[in-house]
This record gives sequence, C-alpha cells and structure tokens, in this order.
Amino acid sequence: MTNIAYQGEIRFSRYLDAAGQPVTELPGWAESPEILVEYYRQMTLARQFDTKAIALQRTGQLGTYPSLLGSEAIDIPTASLMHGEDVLIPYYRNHAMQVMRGSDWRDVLLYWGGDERGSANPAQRQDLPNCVPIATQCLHACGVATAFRIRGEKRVAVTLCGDGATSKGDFLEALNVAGTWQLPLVFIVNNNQWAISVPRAMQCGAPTLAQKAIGAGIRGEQVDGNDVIAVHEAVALALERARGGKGPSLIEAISYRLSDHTTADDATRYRSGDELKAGWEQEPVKRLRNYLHGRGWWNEDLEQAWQTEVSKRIQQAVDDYLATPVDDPGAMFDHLYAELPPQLVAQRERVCARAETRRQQRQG
Amino acid sequence: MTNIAYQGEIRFSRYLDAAGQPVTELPGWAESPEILVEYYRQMTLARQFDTKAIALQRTGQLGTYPSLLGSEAIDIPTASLMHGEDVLIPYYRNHAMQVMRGSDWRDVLLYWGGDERGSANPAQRQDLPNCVPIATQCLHACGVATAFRIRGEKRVAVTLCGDGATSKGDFLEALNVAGTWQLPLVFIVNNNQWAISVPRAMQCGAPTLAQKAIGAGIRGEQVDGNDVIAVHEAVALALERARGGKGPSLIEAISYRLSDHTTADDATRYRSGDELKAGWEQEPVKRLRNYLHGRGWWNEDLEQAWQTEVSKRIQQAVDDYLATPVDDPGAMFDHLYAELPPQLVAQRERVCARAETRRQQRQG
Amino acid sequence: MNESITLVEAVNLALAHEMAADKDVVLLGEDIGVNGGVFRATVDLLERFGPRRVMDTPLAENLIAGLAVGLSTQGLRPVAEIQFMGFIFPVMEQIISHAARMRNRTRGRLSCPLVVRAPFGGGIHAPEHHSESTEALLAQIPGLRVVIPSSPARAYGLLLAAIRSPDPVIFLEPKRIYRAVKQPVEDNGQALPLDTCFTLREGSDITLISWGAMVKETLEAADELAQQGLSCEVIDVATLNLMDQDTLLASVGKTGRAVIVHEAPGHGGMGAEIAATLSERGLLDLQAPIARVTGYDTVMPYYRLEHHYLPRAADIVDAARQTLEFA
Amino acid sequence: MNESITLVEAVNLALAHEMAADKDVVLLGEDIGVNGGVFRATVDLLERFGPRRVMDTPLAENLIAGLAVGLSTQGLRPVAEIQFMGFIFPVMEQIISHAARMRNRTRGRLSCPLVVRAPFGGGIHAPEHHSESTEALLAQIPGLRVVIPSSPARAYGLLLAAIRSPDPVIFLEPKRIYRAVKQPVEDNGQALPLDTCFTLREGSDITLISWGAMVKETLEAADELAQQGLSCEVIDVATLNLMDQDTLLASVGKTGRAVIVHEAPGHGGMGAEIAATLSERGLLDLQAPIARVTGYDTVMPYYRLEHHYLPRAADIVDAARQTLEFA
Ligand SMILES: Cc1ncc(C[n+]2csc(CCOP(=O)(O)OP(=O)(O)O)c2C)c(N)n1
Ligand SMILES: Cc1ncc(C[n+]2csc(CCOP(=O)(O)OP(=O)(O)O)c2C)c(N)n1
Ligand SMILES: [Mg+2]
Ligand SMILES: [Mg+2]
Repeated sequence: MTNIAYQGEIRFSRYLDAAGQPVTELPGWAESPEILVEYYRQMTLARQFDTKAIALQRTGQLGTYPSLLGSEAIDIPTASLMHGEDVLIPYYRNHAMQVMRGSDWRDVLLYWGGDERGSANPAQRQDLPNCVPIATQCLHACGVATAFRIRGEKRVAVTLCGDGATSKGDFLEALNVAGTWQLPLVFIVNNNQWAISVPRAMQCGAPTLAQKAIGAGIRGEQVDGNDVIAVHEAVALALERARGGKGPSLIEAISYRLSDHTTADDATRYRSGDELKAGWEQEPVKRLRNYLHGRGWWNEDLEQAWQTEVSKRIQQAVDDYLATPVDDPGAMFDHLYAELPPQLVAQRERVCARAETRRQQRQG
Repeated sequence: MTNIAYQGEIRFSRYLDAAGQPVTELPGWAESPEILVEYYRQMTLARQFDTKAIALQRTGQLGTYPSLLGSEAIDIPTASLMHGEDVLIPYYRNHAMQVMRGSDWRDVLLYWGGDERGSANPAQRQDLPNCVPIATQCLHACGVATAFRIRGEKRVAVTLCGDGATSKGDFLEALNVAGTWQLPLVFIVNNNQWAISVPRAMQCGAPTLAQKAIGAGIRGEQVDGNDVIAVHEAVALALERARGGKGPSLIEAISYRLSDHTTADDATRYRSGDELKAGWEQEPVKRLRNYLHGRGWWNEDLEQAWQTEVSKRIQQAVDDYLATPVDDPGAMFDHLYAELPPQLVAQRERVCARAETRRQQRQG
Repeated sequence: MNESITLVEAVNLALAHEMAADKDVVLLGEDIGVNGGVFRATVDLLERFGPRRVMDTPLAENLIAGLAVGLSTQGLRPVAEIQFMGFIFPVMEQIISHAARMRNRTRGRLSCPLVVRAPFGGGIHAPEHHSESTEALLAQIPGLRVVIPSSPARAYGLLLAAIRSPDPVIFLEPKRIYRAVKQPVEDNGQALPLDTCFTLREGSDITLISWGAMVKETLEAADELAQQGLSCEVIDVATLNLMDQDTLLASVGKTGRAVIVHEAPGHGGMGAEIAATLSERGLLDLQAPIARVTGYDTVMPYYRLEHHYLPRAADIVDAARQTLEFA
Repeated sequence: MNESITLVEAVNLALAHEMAADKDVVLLGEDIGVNGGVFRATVDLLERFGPRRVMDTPLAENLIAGLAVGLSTQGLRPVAEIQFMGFIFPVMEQIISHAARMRNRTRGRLSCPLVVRAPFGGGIHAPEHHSESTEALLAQIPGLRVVIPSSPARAYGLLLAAIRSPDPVIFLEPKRIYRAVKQPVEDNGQALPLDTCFTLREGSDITLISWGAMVKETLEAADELAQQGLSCEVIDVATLNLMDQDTLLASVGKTGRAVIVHEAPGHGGMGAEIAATLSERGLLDLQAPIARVTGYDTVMPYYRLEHHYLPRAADIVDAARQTLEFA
C-alpha cells in the first residue's frame, strides 16, 4: 500500500523581462508611477553609494566592503514595504535597507570603515546590526518574531541571507522553528549564484533553494530578484500573511552578484567574463529604467536632476564619515558591559595611557 | 508569469497492517519464510535483551539505558541488508544493529555500564560507536560516504537518528551535502513520535519528516516502521541506489517509542496511557508473528525453543559483562593520544597511585 | 518560615519568582515544559505561566541560543536551559559572537540580557557527555559573566541576579549537588551580588579556593585540616568571569598559601587564571607555590572510572599539607 | 637552492608535499578549490590533485568538521580549512566531542588523524570577526594538539607533522605574518617535532615567551632590550597543547624572570596556564612575578582601534623592564 503523504511545488514568478517589458499582466500598483519611480530612485541611490564606497576602499579610505551591486531590486522594495515597527535582521550586504530604515550612509561607511559607531544610530531602533557570521542572523530573526508572538504584537521580522547561507544549519534550524511555531517572519534568500567562489550548484543539489521551505512546512517561492515588481509582490504577500497570523514565508530571489564578493576578492579567478556579461544583461536597474521610460514616467532630465541630488547626498555622507574622528581607545571597554566592571578599570586606563604616550611620542 | 520550478511528493508505504494481514501484494521474498523468520528471531532476541538490560538497570547493575522497544522492525532489516564492508553510523538506540554487525551484547552492556571498552570490539571494524550528541553522527556518515567516493569503493554508509534529531542543524547540513555530492548514503529517521517529552508535532510543522529530503534534492520516503516488510523494501532500494551511484536517500520510518525515553525518564509525566496503548497495538513483533503464524512459518514450539536459546545467549552476555573487572584507572590516559605524551605520564601515575592507596585503605 | 530546599528547587524557586515579578522573563529549552526539565528545574512553570513564556523548542541548542539572542534584543529576558553542559558547544557561536558582543557592537543601542543555564559536572553515573565541566571555555569570553552557585541559597540569589543582569550570563548548575543538601531559602526576591566571591569560612593558614560541586569536598578538606589544627579560609569564587580578584588576593595576602580546586581538567582551566593572577599580583605574599587540585588532563571517563577522575577531599588535604610544608 | 618563501607559501608547500607523498591526504573547506583559499594557502592544489582530494564544501563549518571526523575514521587524513578563526565556533562540538575523543572512546579501534587549519589574529584591518585569537578555547581540550607556527620554516615543518600526526591537530596560522617575511624553506619533507618549544634566541636575564604573530614583536623587544644591555631568551611555544613545559621551566630556571606575550585576552588565555605552571613548578627559581603582555579583556575592536588592542614591542619592553626591576 502506498499513500501520498505530501505533495507540493515551488513557483517562480517574474513580471518584467530583462528588457523591462512586461511578460504578464502587472499588478495594479505597477500601473502608476508613484511606487516604481521611488524604487528607481532608491535603487540608483544605492548603486551610486556602492560605486563611491568601492572608490573609497581602493584609495585606502575604507576597509573591506561588500558591494550591493545586483541586489537593489531585492533590498529596496523589501525595506520599503516593511512597517516602521517591524524589525529588520539584515546580513552584511543590506546597506541600503539599513539606511532606508533609519540609519545613514555615513553609518554604513563607519561600519565598513572599522568603527563600531556605525551600528549605533538610535534611529535604527530595534533593527539588528550587520551580521557577519553566516546565517546566524536567521536565528535572531526567529527570536525577534517569537518576541512579537509572546507580546501579541502585529509586527513582522524580516531577515535576509545569501545562497551560501542556506547550507548552514542555522538557516535550516531557523526555517524549522519558524514553521513549527508559525512565526511572523519573512526569510529572503538573495540567491546571487555565488558564495565567494563557490557556485550555487555546489551548495545544494535541489533545483531551487526555496524548496528548503517544504521540509519546514512553510511557504516557499522563487522570484526573479532582478525584477522589482516580482519582489514587491512576493514580499508584500509574505508580510501580509505574517502580520495576519498566517505564518512565515521563504522567498528565494534569483539575482546575480555583479561585483566581486567584497573588495578583498577577485572574482576573475573563478568565474568567466561571459557569465558576468550575462549577469549584466539581467540587471535590475536598467530593467526598471526601461520600463519607466516606456511608460513615460522617467526621462533624461529627471535622471540628471536625480543624479545631481544623489551625488550631493553621498558626498555629504562621505564628508561626514571622513570627518568623524577615530573613537577614543577607551571606547573598547565602554559598552562591553552595561557598566564598566571594576576589574576592567585599570585596563581601560592602560589603553588610554599607552595611546596618549604614543601620541606624544609622535608629536615630540 | 509564473512557472513551476519544483514539484514533488513523499510516499508512505506499508505491507502488513497492525494485525499482520497483508494490505497489498507482498514482494517476492516475503512469500517465503527464510528472511522473515530470521527477522523475527532477531527482533525477539533484541527485545529480550532490552528487557534484561532494563532489569539490570533497575537493580543497580547498569547505568542509564535507552530502550530499543518499538524500533525492532527498523533496526533488524537494516542491519541485515547492509553488506559487511558497508559502514554503520548508529545513534544511541541501535544496540541490535551493532551486535548484528559484529559487536556483542556484552559490549552493549559494557558501554551502558560505563566502560569505554564497550566500543572497542575489533569485530565492529570501521563502524562508528554509539553517538550521544544528537545528530552529530549524520555528518560523520557524510564523511564516511565521502571516503568511499574518494576511494571509488562501492560501499554504503548507513546512519540513523530520531525524529528530534531532524531539527538539529547537523542533520540538515548532512542531508544537504549528501544531495550536493550525491553520496552513497542512507539516512534512516526512526520517527518514534517523541524526543524525550517533546512530541513530533513540536519538532516540525511539516506533515512528514521525509520531506526534509526535498530541500536537499534527495529521495525521501516514509514507511511504516512497525512493518518489517515495508522497511526492508525501502532500505533495500536505498542501499541498491547508493551502491549503484544513484545517490542518497532519506527514509522516515514511523514507529512508536513503547518505552520511557531512557531508564532515567518517566514518560507517564508527559504522555497518556491511551496513547501508549495505541502504540502497543501497532507494535512490530506481534504484527510479524501474526503474519508468520498465518503462513504457518512459526508456531508455539518454535517460539519456545527459540526463547530458550535467546535466554541462554543473553544470560551469557550478562555473565560476561558482570564478570568484566573495572578497567585500570590508568586506562583513561592510554588511548587519549596514539602514544602517552610525556606531559601526562605523571598524571597517569598519580591516578593509579591514588587508586592503589584507596584500595589499600579499604582493605586495611 | 522558610522551607528547606535543595539546590535544584532553589533554581525553580528563583525562576518562578522572577517570572511572576517580571513578565518579560521567558524560558526556553528542551523538555522544560510538561516534563519540567530532565532535572525538574522548571517543574510547574509551564502550568503557571503558560506556553508563551515556557517554550519547549525543537531539538537544537544553537537554535535555543539564537532565539535567546533575538528575544533579548527586543527587551525580553530569556532564560535558556541547555540540558547538559556536554551539549553546550553548539551555543558557542551565538553566545560568543553575538550575545557577548551585541551591546559593544551597537555601542549600547541593543543588548542581550539573557541567561543560559546548564547543569554541569560529574559524579552522578551519567552516560557519556553528561558529566563535563568546561566552564573555562566560557569564563574566558569578554562580555559574558559565568556564575556558578554552590548552595541552595546562593543558587536562588545568584540566579535572580543573573536574570536581572543587563548583560548575558552563563549560569552553571553543579548537578552532583542538585539534591545533596537542603537549606532554608526565603523566597524574598533578594539577589546576591555577581562579581563577588563568597568567603565560606575564615582561616589563617591557607586559602582553599573552589566553586560548584567541589566546594563540598573543599569544605570537607577544611574540616579534616581543622582536626589537624590547621585553619583554612574557604572561598567560593562563584563568578568566574568577571572574577573578584580582590577578595582572593586579600585572603592570600593573609594566609600566604593557596590551593585551587576544580573538577575540570587542570590544563587551561580557570584555576590557571587564578593562580597566575595571584602569583602576578601577590607574589611577595606567597610562601609556597599555589597548588591546583583538578580533574586530569584527559577526557571525562565513563562512569565506572569517574570516581577516580573527580578530585576528593583527601587530595585537597594532601595538596594543602604539601603547600603548608613548603619551606 | 631553496627559494625564499612566505609563511602562507610554506603552508601551501607543505600541503602540496604531503598530498603528493600520501594519497590519503585530502583537503576540504570553503573557497579552497578554484579560488585557492581566500589567503591563497591552497592555490593550485585543486588543479594538481583534482576535486576528489580538494573539496569545496557547502558553506557550513560544522559540516566541514563533521566530514573531517567521518573521513578520518576511515583512514583518510583530512586537512580542513576554516576560513577565519572567528568562524571556528561551529566546529567545536565535532572537534571536542568527537575528534578529540574517538580514539579514547573506542580504546584505539578508531581514530581521527585530522587537521583543522585556520588563520587567526588581528592587525590586517579586516572586518568584524576576522581578527580573533581564541586559541585558548582549543588548547584546553584533552585529546587535541594545538600548533601555531611563527615563521615560514616552522609553518612547513609543523604542518607536515600535524598532517602525519595520528591524533587531531588544530593548526592556527598567524595571518598578520602570512606575508611579512620570506625565508628559504627546503621542500624536503622534514617534519618538525610537535610538543616542543623553539628557543629562538638564548639569553640569561629574562625569558620572553610567545607564539604566532606576536613572536615578531617579542623578538623586536628582545632587540631593543639587548641595546639596553639586557639578554633575553626568546621562546616560541609553538605547541600549546600538549605544551613543552620542560623547556620553559629550564629557561626560567636559568633567567629567574619571564614575560609571556600573546594577542588573545589575558583572562583565561594560555598565558595563564604557562604562568601558573611556571609558578607552581618553578616558584623557587622566580625572582619576580611572571608578567603577561596580552590583548585586553575585551572584544576585539573593529580595525580603527585594533592597533590599540594589539600588544606592541614597547609594551613587552616595559613589562620586561618592570620584571627586571622587581626587587
Ligand atoms: C560562519 C562563516 N563562515 C565563513 C564566512 C566567510 N564568508 C563571508 S561571506 C561568505 C560567502 C557567503 O555567500 P552567500 O551566503 O551566498 O552570500 P553573498 O555574499 O553571496 O551575498 C563566506 C564564506 C563567514 N562570514 N561566516
Ligand atoms: C546535542 C544534544 N542535545 C540534547 C541531548 C539530550 N537528549 C538525549 S536524547 C534526546 C531526545 C532525542 O529524541 P529523538 O531524536 O527523537 O530520538 P529518540 O531518543 O526518540 O530515539 C535529547 C534531547 C543530547 N543527547 N544531545
Ligand atoms: Mg551568494
Ligand atoms: Mg524520537
């Protein structure tokens, strides 16, 4: 005797093709300019920032920096659709989302410039800071969502990670508890095809990463992560379901990492120029611009004006960053515990005194 | 535009119902007595051992012991179908499998009697010993299977775990790498409905545990773990596929933990008598006995003779165990490294000297 | 009247007290709900406080730690149980890389006021991996506190302090003495100070320093030495990180001699840190080398040999006598 | 002629040598294949030895460790790379509970001759979690060896020894000096002994004890002190578990004074174990307290402050002078 104990599927959706042409009927909101033009502005802003950050790194003014190039169509609608009281649990590539939710581009530069104050902006409220140890943030997201459940709040936790992260137990444990407890939580996998030098196919033998949701008993779907409309639709639905008590979702957004992994990486070592070229053909900003142009919602004049504005804003952030003096060395003790323990007072004094001595030696 | 990116299902199979009546056409081998009678012998032997071990624990002659009651129909065909050169990576409940593969019931008692020599039997060759930290053995199994792949050997690694273990990242990481690398590996989940006091439904929101295979891109199926024929069929196929280079499988065998979690547990605290009674109605030994009786392959005389034989064998193992003198305290140093490092020589001498002093004090 | 209760009952009492007093306190772990914990430390709490605040998790320690981190960033006060210290390794990434760093990382914007409880130590004839003492793995981590009670009253007061602490605390419970002694404990909500040693007995000839279950043998050794006319100061370190060095130094300043006793292997154990600090800051006071009486530098043996592994009162007496006889 | 190579090139050379010599040696890790490792330690090895022996794994450190355990029980000699020591925590359960115990658990029937390599330490302006030194977490585990080279030649010889060791070895590579100096290294397949300190410089006034990248500053301090007329013995401990106490004791027996230098936080660091052992076994020889020059007991700061965190030669000189001036 054989029964079917489970049956399911994973769907992939896309609205705009690589040229920005609709391939299907668009949702109502995409038939008017407000949201999409704003997305376009944010996406190009993010991209300009990215270019600037890489330039700063190349000139020794910033540390190792992970580019967001190619993830704009995932990050922007997601941050935009979240409510203020929701909580973002980002990974290390979601700079634009953090800024959209209260942080400042200067903070992003501070963080990657080696200064803890980059995660200290009170405007970020309870959003979690950058998370470097892969996939560990997915469990924080479950804790955050559990806090909402305990308090009976209608808030949603949103967390992101890469394709590589889906191999780490943390991600899988997180999906599992989210399903078991039906947490108000949205998981977004930015499947940009590479985890540093390891291609997607070497992470997992399944045809989609979204199907990892199946084992956890949660909704999973795949979207074209270069298509801002597809991402918007999937995220909006997932947020609505989570907020309405209908449980968590996993969204796999198919994108392409157009940059090196970080500025410390050289992707030419392990991937072909042809592949990269194909990636650029799918890229999200041009796709959206084409669509906007086609609708007459955007044009060269608007672009020029916006670019000027963007440059100004980014230059301001860079200036602020560069003008931020290095923190006092004693700061490494000041937030280790809520209060400086007496055991550490002498060490704090020592690090300050040594710094002072060296300063004087340099000057004298 | 929406495509179906993945579609799949999980099947459940059963051949004998709770009364031992076929519910479908049986496989050819189950139409003759050889294999099934041998399974019956092994299952009843295991169960007798279990009763004895619990009695030893209750009388202070054995440490905490995890009963195998209810898992006989999973363990026996699996151990029986494995080839000698395959490698078993067991969890802490697979006593009978270890014995069938070369260990001795005395070794099982030694292990649970607090003596490392219980895992030292050279007849176990490269089989791994008991694994207590939940699910960690699943990764060892991947390593073992990778060793076969590296060496081009047609051997299979077989690992088991409980339903609770499927929540731990280790299990999920193991499934994932097994799928990515198409390892010659069989995962068997003994879903006995409980992880100590936590019921299956509180581990995972999905209807089956087998569907965790889907996210890893490997075969998954569910079988009635109280039905030795269903288990045999699933394991035989999985072993054949693995040996033939067709990749790994996950088998979820639905059973019921008829005992307390271990002798240190009292399951009446957290589960109902009714549920336990229902569990006994499904139990594997009676089911098989009924089938054998129905076919005329087994009867009371055979049962009597076999029980006498079983009692003798188990008593021998118990006698051997009880006659094994406690190891020398210096033994805790002797296999820590391949050779005793000079740094530890003095410590080894000290533990022996202290033991000797105390022995003399007790006697004097 | 205060009832006499065991250490594990005191843990339960403190949890119940703080859950009643502060609705943000929530519990999570394996088998802590209906089952009340495999050692019964959380018994009745599910019934009293409901499943939103007493959460049996899926079986994954890393998950438990990660949930606690997430919960605590949102202002809750999670108290996580790890069933045995032998299964604490999967929590290390979350505790070291996140719990201990969140406040520093965000310069105080977020913090992780969480507690991880775990029973630890040998001597109860448990299976493999159920008898470890690896407190040194955690007590060396900046940003954490590691607290170990050695009596019912201290378990109650220190656990309250741990839960109320604005910083993450690892609270290790010596399971060998979970039920060894009873002591009257008043359920008055009074926390004990963290970061303080407890001087259990004053003395002048030698300082015996210990924590957890070994405090029992250490006190027995002090009794034995007293019969031999030797006066021992006995100190329960209680908080291993951040440690109260001043009390230890003052005592050794007085006695000039010290024996440190712990169950974990000696090599790299917290006894090393204490001995190093006392030698560094108090060398001139020392009249003899500081001795360490510890578990051997080997894997915890299965239970047939564990009594050979665990330090005994007689070993402490021997070490103290040698220290006292040092010219 | 022997080419002059860097430390990371010496690692590569040792791996290549041993893979050619022993077909059971296999590599696994993240980005070790086509990419040759994020620090290029495994460059060209995939090409030379093929994908069966040079395995890029899915992204999971616990997986890497568990695979290595399984592989090694079957007689292979896996060398696993953990990309940065800040990501080593997920391997702890597998390494502590299995790799370090398999031989003991089976009384020699099975064993885990594996190596876990990881770059460690600060000073390269890396992002968060890329600069940690947590060697004490591993060096306290019975059943493991923890080995740290401090020069290209020692990297080559010690790594060969680690791979050939019948027991598990954690091999920590000081990334700050991955490319700091070049040294001629002959690819002769000669392993160096494990469990032995290396005396890098003989001296009579004071013993400076260090390992890893800090050996550089320690030698600089010795130079500086030499200019002041003071003779330093400089010892690279190299193997932290099991440690060569005899060499250390003999040196301190000679000099009577010691400074221990490491980058990890002082509290609970391996400096504590060395100081405690030297004080315990060599108290009568000591003419001054043993000083520790270490990282602070705080989280490794992000890179703008890391130069304040890392001990400097001047700090070592100061500590040595204070030790020498101790009455
Ligand atoms: C636990 C851990 N292991 C290794 C690393 C080093 N590392 C940083 S990013 C990365 C690849 C991540 O790939 P993916 O998850 O696909 O995200 P992407 O960077 O492509 O967006 C690795 C291995 C890390 N940060 N954390
Ligand atoms: C890592 C780890 N955490 C906790 C435990 C304690 N423990 C032992 S068995 C068990 C439940 C296991 O349940 P399941 O996987 O369903 O297997 P079963 O015992 O039911 O066969 C737990 C929590 C452990 N052994 N290892
Ligand atoms: Mg990626
Ligand atoms: Mg179970």
